[in-house]
Amino acid sequence: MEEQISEQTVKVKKAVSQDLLGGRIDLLLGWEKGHYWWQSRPLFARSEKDLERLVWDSFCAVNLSRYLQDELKENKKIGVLVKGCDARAFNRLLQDRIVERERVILYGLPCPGMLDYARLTEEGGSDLEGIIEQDGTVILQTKEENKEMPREELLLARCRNCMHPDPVVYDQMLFTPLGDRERPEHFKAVEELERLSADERYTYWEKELSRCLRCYACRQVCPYCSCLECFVEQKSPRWQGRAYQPSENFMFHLVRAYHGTGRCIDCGECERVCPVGIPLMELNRKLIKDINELYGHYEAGLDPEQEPPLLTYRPDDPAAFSEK
Amino acid sequence: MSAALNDPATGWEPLIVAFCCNWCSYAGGDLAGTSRMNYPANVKVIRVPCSGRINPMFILRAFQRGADGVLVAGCHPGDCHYSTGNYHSRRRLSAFKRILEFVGLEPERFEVRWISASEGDKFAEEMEAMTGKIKALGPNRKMRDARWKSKSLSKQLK
Amino acid sequence: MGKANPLMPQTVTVLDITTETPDVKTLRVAGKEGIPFDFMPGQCAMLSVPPVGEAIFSITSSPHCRDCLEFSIKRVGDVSGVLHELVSGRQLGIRGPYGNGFPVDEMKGKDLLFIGGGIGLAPLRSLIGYCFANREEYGHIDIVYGARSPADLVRKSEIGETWPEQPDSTVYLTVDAEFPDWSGHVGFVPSYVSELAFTPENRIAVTCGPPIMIKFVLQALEKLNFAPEHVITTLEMRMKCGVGKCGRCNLGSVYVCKDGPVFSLAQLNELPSEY
Amino acid sequence: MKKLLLKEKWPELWALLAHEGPLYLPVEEGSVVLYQLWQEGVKVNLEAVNSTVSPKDIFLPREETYLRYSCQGEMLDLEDVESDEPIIAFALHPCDLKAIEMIDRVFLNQDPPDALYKKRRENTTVVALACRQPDPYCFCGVFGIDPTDAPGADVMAYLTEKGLLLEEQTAKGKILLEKAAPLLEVEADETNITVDVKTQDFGLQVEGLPEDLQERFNDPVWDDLFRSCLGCGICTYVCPTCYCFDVEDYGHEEGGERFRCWDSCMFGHFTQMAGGHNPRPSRKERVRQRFMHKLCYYPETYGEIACVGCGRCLRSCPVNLDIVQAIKALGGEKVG
Repeated sequence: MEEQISEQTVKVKKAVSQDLLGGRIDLLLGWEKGHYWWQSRPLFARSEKDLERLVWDSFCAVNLSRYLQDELKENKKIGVLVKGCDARAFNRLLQDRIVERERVILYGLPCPGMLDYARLTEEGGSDLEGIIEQDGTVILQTKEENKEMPREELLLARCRNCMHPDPVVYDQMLFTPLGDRERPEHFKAVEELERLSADERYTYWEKELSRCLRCYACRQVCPYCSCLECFVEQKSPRWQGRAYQPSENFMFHLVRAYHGTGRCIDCGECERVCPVGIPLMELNRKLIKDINELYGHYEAGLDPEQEPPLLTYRPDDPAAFSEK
Repeated sequence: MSAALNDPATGWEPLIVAFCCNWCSYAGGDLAGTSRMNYPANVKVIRVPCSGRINPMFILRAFQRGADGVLVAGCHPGDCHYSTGNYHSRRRLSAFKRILEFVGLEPERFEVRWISASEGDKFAEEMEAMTGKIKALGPNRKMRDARWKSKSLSKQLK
Repeated sequence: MGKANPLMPQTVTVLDITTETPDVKTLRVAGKEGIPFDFMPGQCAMLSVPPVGEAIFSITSSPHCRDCLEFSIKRVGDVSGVLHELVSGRQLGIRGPYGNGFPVDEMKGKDLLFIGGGIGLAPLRSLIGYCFANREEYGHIDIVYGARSPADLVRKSEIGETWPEQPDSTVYLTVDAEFPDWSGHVGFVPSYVSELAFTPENRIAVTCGPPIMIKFVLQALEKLNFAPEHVITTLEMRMKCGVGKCGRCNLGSVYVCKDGPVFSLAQLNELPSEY
Repeated sequence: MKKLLLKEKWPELWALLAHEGPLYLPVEEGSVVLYQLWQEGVKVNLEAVNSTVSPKDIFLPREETYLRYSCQGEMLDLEDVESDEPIIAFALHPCDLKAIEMIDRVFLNQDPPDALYKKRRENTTVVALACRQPDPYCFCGVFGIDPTDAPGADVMAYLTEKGLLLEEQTAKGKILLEKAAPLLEVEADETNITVDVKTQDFGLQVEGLPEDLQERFNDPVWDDLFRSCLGCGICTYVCPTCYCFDVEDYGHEEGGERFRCWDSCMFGHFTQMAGGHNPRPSRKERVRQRFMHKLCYYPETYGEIACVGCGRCLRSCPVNLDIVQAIKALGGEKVG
């Protein structure tokens, strides 16, 4: 897989370099390696030299569509490498008219899921030296002996739940699509919480949210959080206080999640970036699940032409309260 | 609410905040009043132009500042003064009610009701029913800001 | 109370509030024994009205006034908004004084040129009052002051009567455009300064006003050959602590709240231009 | 003389110390380790090298109320809120203590001292824990920090196979160990408690960097370095040397409180003025401010780079725009 990945990187470079060096795009958003083998970070490539650093591997978790809102202010046309979730994020931005379709070239990358360093060290120990990937398995290289694991078990939580690994919107698909997946356990965590009593649920959330630092990484990384002024910074009325009280934690997290009703693309970036491990996707998925149950199946970001469920209605809609 | 009324030791009474649509439910409340129907004094009515005006932050703010229950009341679906406001709020508030319950709020503490301008009796009944349910549940502590102190009664009467 | 904790305010009472212009009011406040603390011209104080919060304002009155502190405040935000609504008798919180103040000692023996625009007269007024109170220490005093319109000129009685009557001093007023009730000079402050062609010899210029005005005044003074060391201005930044800790008002390693807000142009030229 | 606290007696020590006052120690919650108040049932983790968020909040809490106000008619009453509890900070690593020393310079040594911070510092007994093996993110060696020694601590602790070896370093530390005496035993074997902890250095060479940066406020490097920044506050909140704060009121016109809480220079509203002007309007200025503060402004005033190489920003930044990347981009690398 190591070889395959490198091969894939070569292919990606080839595909984008024509457009970048030929002047069809001014900027390419891709990934390059960070300090560690388990980190790949955003690359803003403008030249052949920049492109040398481009990689496409199992750690390219960062969603690059998020940068379009700002970068389109400075660049006429931008190329973006998109995984399945990044493409849905792009659709989300299109739907909110944050980006113009014709100013972006999307290079589609069917995504086998990104690996989770925390999972890798859980299995391979903290002195894990590296990994080798071979069709669907990962060999963990430790100081003593190597350990082989199914790749699927080492994915980021969000990727284990991914149903659409292939980009749903693209100008050029770079590899053979992988096909949609069934994820029967998608709502499992939500259902488990639903089975608890109201008090148990409250205790659970009060504790989980108590770790919140209010760093707003969940908001900054989110493809539906594109408001010019967030309610958090609104001054009059002042909705969000800065204290770390439970009441303020609930205000932020409930409103943040609720603003994603029918708009959350289920990419899990918020949960991935949360430095204190708050299970944000349980809130987001609860809303997805309820909207599906009440107003019909809807997956945000799949089809930008389909109206988001909270922007429309039917006269005979059901309600979650008694209408007598 | 005065501090005394809110203190369980001295005879706690629930505080219910009711956001009422100007065109139907608020008028329904008026009718209940002018028809001399009794409904509990625990309900503080806030008039809004339409149930579609309700931002979920209003509801959270009410709970933060000591509401034991929150009710949103609007025109019956199909009767919205702005034609579709309550169709939208039905979807939004349904989603919001579910997420409130998901983080542990008892279902009885947040309700939505459709009450028309002619349904003074329904207005009074709903207020009665909600007050009864909240009384049975007891004071709400969830999402309430422990730092919030009730204002003195004299200031409120101003 | 509050001695130990520099963030802890003391209370003062509003003596009165005067409306200067449509968006500027002057508050006079005092503690039980007059001014709550000693200060120098150019220093600031943090005023607070809970639950709205705190904001920093420059002290407008001159230090020789011991009865009260004055603040000329333009309505721009939450705190200034609520300060405008206060009535006399009402108490508010105050802490300070903060900042370095104007270099009144270095200015001794020099001719002084004060250039103010709009609400920028607030900190200058404290200094002008100080210089007039210590008149023999300073040379000729010129005051150039302008605003958008005659209605926007603050401290009208002082600029119109008190200051022009002081010995060896001149007041030049200007407004940005023609107005029916205005017979004085018309034009922007920077160009008026150029027109008046002040000489830099033995003269120190002190300017305060909106950032755009300051920018062009500095250019005008440069053209008139004022050395950067002899041009002084004050900066405004968002502040929370006032004592160089909360981290938001720095220009490089310099904190406007404690190392400023008064800087010479020479100093500013050495600092990052992040203001 | 070092004393040994056997592993099986650790919980007894926590209970004993917690009885004296708030006891902060590294607590594990899922994948996260935070310095939290000890209470029965928490999962203490002394093996973790660097907590997810630095323990600076023991001295500079995320939120701290310092004033209560009440208002009746025209009268405003302001009341100091003071807390005088003796605090115990347990198992802080040498790099985090070095960072506290850096915050001390701003909050204690620079006039006027910060009363809230000062009180907490004075009331706290610090037990430092020597590192045995570095985290992959650690690079404290770059800044000359010895991960097995914390001169500023009251008690120095070392993890051994049997338990914790404790050694007093100050009078405060002596008092603490006297209280713990019934649980301790004299340890004859004191060898091998400190191991040579080698952290990586990423090829960094920071000598001369602060001076070099003084001329580089307008360097083109800033035009690109900021691009991947998402504008969240993770780096500043997990960082042990960041100390910016905000002040806010909570309450209504009759009464309430004023508190200060963490704030971050990475946020747009941090420097936003009431009239709308913002001296640092975009992510570029904010990223520059953060790194210039660490690498240039702070050293200009205090003679030392404000980074201790704890690696928290390397671990937590969602896009790896951490201080190592910044130092490298600014040329702080060994030549050759």
